[in-house]
Amino acid sequence: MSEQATAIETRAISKSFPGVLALDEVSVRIAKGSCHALVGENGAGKSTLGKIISGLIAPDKGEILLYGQEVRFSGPLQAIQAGVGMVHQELVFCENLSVAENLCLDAPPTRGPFVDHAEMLRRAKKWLGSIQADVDPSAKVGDLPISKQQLVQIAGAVGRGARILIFDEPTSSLSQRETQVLFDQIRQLLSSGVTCVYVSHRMDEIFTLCDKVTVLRDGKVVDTSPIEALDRDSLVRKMIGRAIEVPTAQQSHREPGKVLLQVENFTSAGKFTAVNFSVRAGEILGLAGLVGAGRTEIAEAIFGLDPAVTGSVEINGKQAQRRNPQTCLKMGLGLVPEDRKRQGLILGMNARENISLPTLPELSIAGFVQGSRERSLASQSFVQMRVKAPSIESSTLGLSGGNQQKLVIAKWLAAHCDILLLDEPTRGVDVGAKAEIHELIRKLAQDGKSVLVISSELPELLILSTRIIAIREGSIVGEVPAAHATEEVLMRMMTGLS
Amino acid sequence: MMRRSWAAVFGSQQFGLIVVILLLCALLTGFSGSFNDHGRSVNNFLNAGTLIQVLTDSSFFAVMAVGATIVIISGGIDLSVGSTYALAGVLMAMVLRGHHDLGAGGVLGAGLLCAGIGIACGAANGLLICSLGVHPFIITLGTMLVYRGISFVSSRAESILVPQSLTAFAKARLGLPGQLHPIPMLVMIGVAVLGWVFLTRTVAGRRIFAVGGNLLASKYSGLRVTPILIGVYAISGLTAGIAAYVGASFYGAASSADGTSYELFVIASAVVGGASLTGGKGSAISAMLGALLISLMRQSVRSLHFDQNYESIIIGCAIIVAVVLDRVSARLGSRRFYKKQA
Amino acid sequence: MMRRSWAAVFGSQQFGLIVVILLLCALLTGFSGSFNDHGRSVNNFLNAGTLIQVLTDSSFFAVMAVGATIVIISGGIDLSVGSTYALAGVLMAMVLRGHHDLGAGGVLGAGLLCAGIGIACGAANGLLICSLGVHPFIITLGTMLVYRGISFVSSRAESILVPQSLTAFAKARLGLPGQLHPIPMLVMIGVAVLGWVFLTRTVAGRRIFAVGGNLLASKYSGLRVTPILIGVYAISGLTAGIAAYVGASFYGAASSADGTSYELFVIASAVVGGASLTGGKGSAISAMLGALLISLMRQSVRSLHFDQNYESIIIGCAIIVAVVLDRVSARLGSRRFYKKQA
Amino acid sequence: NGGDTTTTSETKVDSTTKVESGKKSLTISMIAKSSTNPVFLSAQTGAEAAAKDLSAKTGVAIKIDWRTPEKEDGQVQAQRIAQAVNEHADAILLSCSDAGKVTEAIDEAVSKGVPVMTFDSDAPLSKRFAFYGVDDIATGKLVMQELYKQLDPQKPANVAILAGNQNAPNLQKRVQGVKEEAKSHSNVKIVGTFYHIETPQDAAAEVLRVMKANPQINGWAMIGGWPLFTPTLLTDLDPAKVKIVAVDCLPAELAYIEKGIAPVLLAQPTYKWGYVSVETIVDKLINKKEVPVMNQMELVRVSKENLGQWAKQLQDWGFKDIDPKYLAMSK
Ligand SMILES: Nc1ncnc2c1ncn2[C@@H]1O[C@H](COP(=O)(O)OP(=O)(O)OP(=O)(O)O)[C@@H](O)[C@H]1O
Ligand SMILES: Nc1ncnc2c1ncn2[C@@H]1O[C@H](COP(=O)(O)OP(=O)(O)OP(=O)(O)O)[C@@H](O)[C@H]1O
Ligand SMILES: [Mg+2]
Ligand SMILES: [Mg+2]
Repeated sequence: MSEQATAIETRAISKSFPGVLALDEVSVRIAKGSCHALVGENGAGKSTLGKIISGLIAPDKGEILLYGQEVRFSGPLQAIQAGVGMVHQELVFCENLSVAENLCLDAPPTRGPFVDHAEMLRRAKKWLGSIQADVDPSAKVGDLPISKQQLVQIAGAVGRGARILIFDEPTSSLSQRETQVLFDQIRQLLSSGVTCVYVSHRMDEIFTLCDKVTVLRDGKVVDTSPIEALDRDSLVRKMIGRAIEVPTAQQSHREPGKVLLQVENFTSAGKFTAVNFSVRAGEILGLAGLVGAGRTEIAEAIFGLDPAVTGSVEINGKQAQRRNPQTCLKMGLGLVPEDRKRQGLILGMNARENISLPTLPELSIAGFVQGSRERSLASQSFVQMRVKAPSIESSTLGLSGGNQQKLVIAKWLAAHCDILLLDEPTRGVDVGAKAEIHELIRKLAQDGKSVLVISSELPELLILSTRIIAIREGSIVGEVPAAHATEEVLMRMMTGLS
Repeated sequence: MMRRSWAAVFGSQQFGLIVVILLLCALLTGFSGSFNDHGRSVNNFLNAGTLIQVLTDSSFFAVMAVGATIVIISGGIDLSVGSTYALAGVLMAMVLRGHHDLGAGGVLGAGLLCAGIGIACGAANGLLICSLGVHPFIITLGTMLVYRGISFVSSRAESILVPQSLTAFAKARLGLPGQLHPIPMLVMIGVAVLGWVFLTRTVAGRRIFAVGGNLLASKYSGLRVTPILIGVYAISGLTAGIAAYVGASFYGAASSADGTSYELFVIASAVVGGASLTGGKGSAISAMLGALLISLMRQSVRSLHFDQNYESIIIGCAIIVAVVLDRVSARLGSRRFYKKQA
Repeated sequence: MMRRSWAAVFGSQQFGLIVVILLLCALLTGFSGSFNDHGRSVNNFLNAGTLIQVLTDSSFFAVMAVGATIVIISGGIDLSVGSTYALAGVLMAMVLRGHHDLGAGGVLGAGLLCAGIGIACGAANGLLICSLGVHPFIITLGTMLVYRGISFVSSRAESILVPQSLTAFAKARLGLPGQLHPIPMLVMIGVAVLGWVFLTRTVAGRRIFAVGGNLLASKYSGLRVTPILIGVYAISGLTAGIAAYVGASFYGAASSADGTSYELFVIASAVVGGASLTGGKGSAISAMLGALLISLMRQSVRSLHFDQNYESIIIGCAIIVAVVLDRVSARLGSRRFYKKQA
Repeated sequence: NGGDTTTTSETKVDSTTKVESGKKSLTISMIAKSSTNPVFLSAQTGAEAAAKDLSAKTGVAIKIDWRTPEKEDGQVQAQRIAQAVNEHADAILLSCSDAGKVTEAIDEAVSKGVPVMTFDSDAPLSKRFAFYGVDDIATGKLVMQELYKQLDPQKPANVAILAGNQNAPNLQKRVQGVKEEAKSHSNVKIVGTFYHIETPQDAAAEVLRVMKANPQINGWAMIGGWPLFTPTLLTDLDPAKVKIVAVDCLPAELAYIEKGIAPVLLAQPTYKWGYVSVETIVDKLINKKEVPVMNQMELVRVSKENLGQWAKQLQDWGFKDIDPKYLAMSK
């Protein structure tokens, strides 16, 4: 392997943003045809490095060599032309346009002076098909759930036929099946000589896919080694400077108390039908399902965001027929939404203001926000969640994806809800913080709260939940107590194969 | 195929607007009375003269509204169109001052001159917006004052007559009987159709939607945003130039007061036509229909013999009601169709 | 601590604006010449009279700009402020017609009346926007026409004198010598400071930023958007009412033409003061400074004895230059500070 | 508005008998510059009064159809002329915002048999049959002459011109008149021409602003009365230092004469714009008389001497809000 030609080399690249040194003299060398992992805590600088290589941002210092030639991209277009593609961590699309148009934005097929729509659809279909994405190319991107958007994002980067591909957490909202398809595709690309850089917080993926690993910490390269030289624990230690003990099974759960959330005969046309379940105090109920199964829709409907839903919901023992987010909050039910950018954060506001938003009335006297209480709440969340940001006054826009996710969780933990619906709570969060968040969720349950967790990562559901419900195409297809649940059992229920 | 085309009609962006316009026309036909023309009873509203008159009145607005809709799709706003209209008209009239008979070449040349001035004004807006990184509201408010000022300084508020041959062209009857002047109407339709083809069929048009939909995503996809935006404002200027050419020719003169406070109504036409001020959404044909609707409402105040003093109250309410009706009927239209399908 | 306060000054939103305003004042002092007052040479610009005059001129705008900035932060726009200004002034003057001496209670009552009319107009805007789901540009364009129409119909364009006691109040000297009238200036500062406290310190203010920053995320955070938006437009109406009260009292009359075409300049003041038309960003103090800057530019055209014919060209350019300078100096200010720190 | 619809149906019947003779009704479309300007509202009042008087006298039902655009816009006026023709008006009475823009439309109306008369602002190159009003250049000159009389001929006179909307052609002509007249007085220096938004408050603010920048100003030639509709300058200008002469004299301005800040105001008898014009149209169309093309309107010089009479006159013309103390003077 080491004899192979180098595809990308960065030499002492530095990049700083106001108040942060995101990259500090980073030098890496990525062999042609290899799959090179880039790992590190949230905010370590992985995305920044990826963006620099793909021409989205310019480094302050340092140089980039592509196949031994120094390149200096003045924009993404040149990078695309040089054969560098990137699957972005943050899904940015022209949401007003169709999937096909988004995929062909840089160079749409034309016939004469006009766009050739038929050819564009054909091309989009082909690209989506190559990763077996079940997405309608003429659908408007804005109407797609985030998981589908992620598939579109991948299809775009892969389909363009780039020779160097940077995957920045491509699977953060995909479930196992889609992930598997993606991996097959990546392996095929690798065998045809394409070079991949792979960023992920999921250790299993690194070990199944990658040849070499570079660990970043605080913008510096701390290690580059072949995968064979590492095991899970040593890699984690390199990333966060300490080991984490991973609880393999549930620890002592307290005895479930009274029912806090009861959903009966819940139906919303085209989304889900006849959903019945309840969550007791002290329980953590996991919802398993493939992408598009309708789990998000169920959670949002409970939180009063779906006007068309029928059926009954009881919160804290009280009927809640006409719900909206305000009444739900008042009754002690909160929702951590899955899309941090669109639903979770107000990017124009700083970290402190985002954290305190749902709890402002509690932090104020006579309508005036008590600055000191607000600040202490925010600082506390920062410590608890290990948010890496210059300060609680930092703009959320500049935070790394994982750190943004931590703020969303912090915001809802601060709201002290009795019932918490968590939709992909650890999407993009690093291993250390993930363990921390799991611990917090368990503690909530210990304290007699009810938690509902939606996650596309089966291992996460398995170690967290006390009970797991599987959803397929909008219906509950099975329920297993955590003690009997395995990935296999769940997968079978989720996919409907026996 | 048949079904698909019905879906296209009922579900189209234009459906709501067309319904509202037809309703208003029906109202006007019903209530404006009729007169006796050589023994035949002719409706006061529903006759070629009045209809072409209404279309002519709206045409100048409508042409600019097509430009405005393109700017709005790109996520911007252009407050300078009224002033550009004045400047293009005044400068053209001044260049032609003293010429009496232009000939076909001269008529064409005058048009190119006017359009060129419009493009220059618009491109200047675009350049300033992109190079200074200041919100288009401020830039075009500034140039609105500047262009108006330049047209005043050059003409001293005099009304400058344009050569007869231009008026002869703009008022050509093209074989229609009587005093019917279809040229402004045809220009309006032409510009709207061209704008529609440009926006929906060409690469540049789609890129404008992309930039307005999500600037960052467009940049990530390698689009060069600056030339696109400069182009967008240049097109807006161009439409103001075209409107100025037709306007000055049709009315026979240009002055620095022309187009005063048009900007808000031009933008309103585009928005009534469904353009979204947050960018990424809009249609050239709908913008034209929007302008037509606003003109029709003005006409109604007169045709229905309302008290003129209440004109601005009536029009203010009518604009709001029109937008609401448009959205409602668009929704009903598409729902009815989908119900049938199901 | 010391460092932090310097950072606050250099890094603050206001820094750039203040630099630009001071630069302009220096320019005006240097170039506007001086006159002879009882043997002492007095600078034409730098004297209490002129300074308070400039502040007075800007105060009506500035008060409304504070309201506009709040609307803009919420992601909206309010084109009806000029008409609300006219309507509140006219209705108040009509109610008070015939009264000569009001007494303190009457002066206060008149103020409450004016403010109440403003709030009603604004709340109506907010209600329409939320209930119809139509873009505020269209709704407030509609109500701009409606409110203007109502004030015209009720006053028939006559200039209606207001009772002497109101003028006596608005022109109270508060112990200052000569013809110095500080009340409008004080009202302006008061409104700006209140607006600043409201926006930065209260729960309601914070929620306005949230709604403007990301409507969807605000809904997911359990904010009730409708009452917030209605409140926002009511505040904008309130500021128009306050401005109308001070304006009509100060000038002694109200007419239905008052406030014509103020809307764009009021919005421009807010934007010059750093408000972002995409929502989520803005400051009350900066909006006031923005209005002050625009007024100063008008004053400069007079004080520097430019050819008045070029006024609109000069102001147009100056607005653009001011925004650019503001952004540049804000950036320099914060950069200089960070360099020192590093 | 049901009443209107019936009147229109009457007109229809007549339009058939039009060519014959013995018309029973006459609809005059009146298109002034701006429907929110008080001077045109008073012209409307005058026209309607004339219509009433002359209907009684001639036995023909004369109706004024008010179609004035809200804001000044020559193009809209041209459109309204065409609309009036479409809707079978019998005559058009017009004050041109932009002579160039309406000339074509006037000629077209005339060619379709609808006679046009202009008032206040003329379209001299058009086929209108008559004009009634003052000459704008002459008005400007008169303002300067009157102002000159108020100033000390021995001392330098620094005169500022207040001119409203920069883009209004008739105002530019008046400015030109003021400047031409100023040239004939060696001690008069024009400090500048100042434009403003045409509202009373903005105009008053503009005067104060200019005074601060140019404290040497001792005379204001105002070619419109805007700032005097507010009482601000009554207190904020010193009558010993500054004199004003302005065009227009509406009720709110009378105090300026009394206090001596504006010793002379040149009133346009705007009511007569409507009254006399309608008389002229009736003379031509019903009485079949020859009417002269140019009909000069005289400005009324209002000063302390005739203040009471003028106040009375305003009241007769339908103005309200006239301070009773001025009305008392007329007795
Ligand atoms: N546009 C920006 N403005 C300000 N700071 C930024 C910006 N982009 C990145 N940063 C900062 O740079 C650092 C590195 O960010 P980056 O996004 O590269 O982290 P990451 O390793 O990708 O983290 P994650 O695992 O959470 O995605 C972070 O501290 C972040 O706050
Ligand atoms: N190809 C598609 N085109 C358009 N809409 C789709 C498509 N696939 C799914 N959807 C919509 O998405 C809904 C399911 O969305 P979503 O992916 O949020 O469900 P989920 O179970 O929460 O999955 P996950 O949270 O894993 O993404 C479907 O009900 C449907 O409305
Ligand atoms: Mg990242
Ligand atoms: Mg989901």
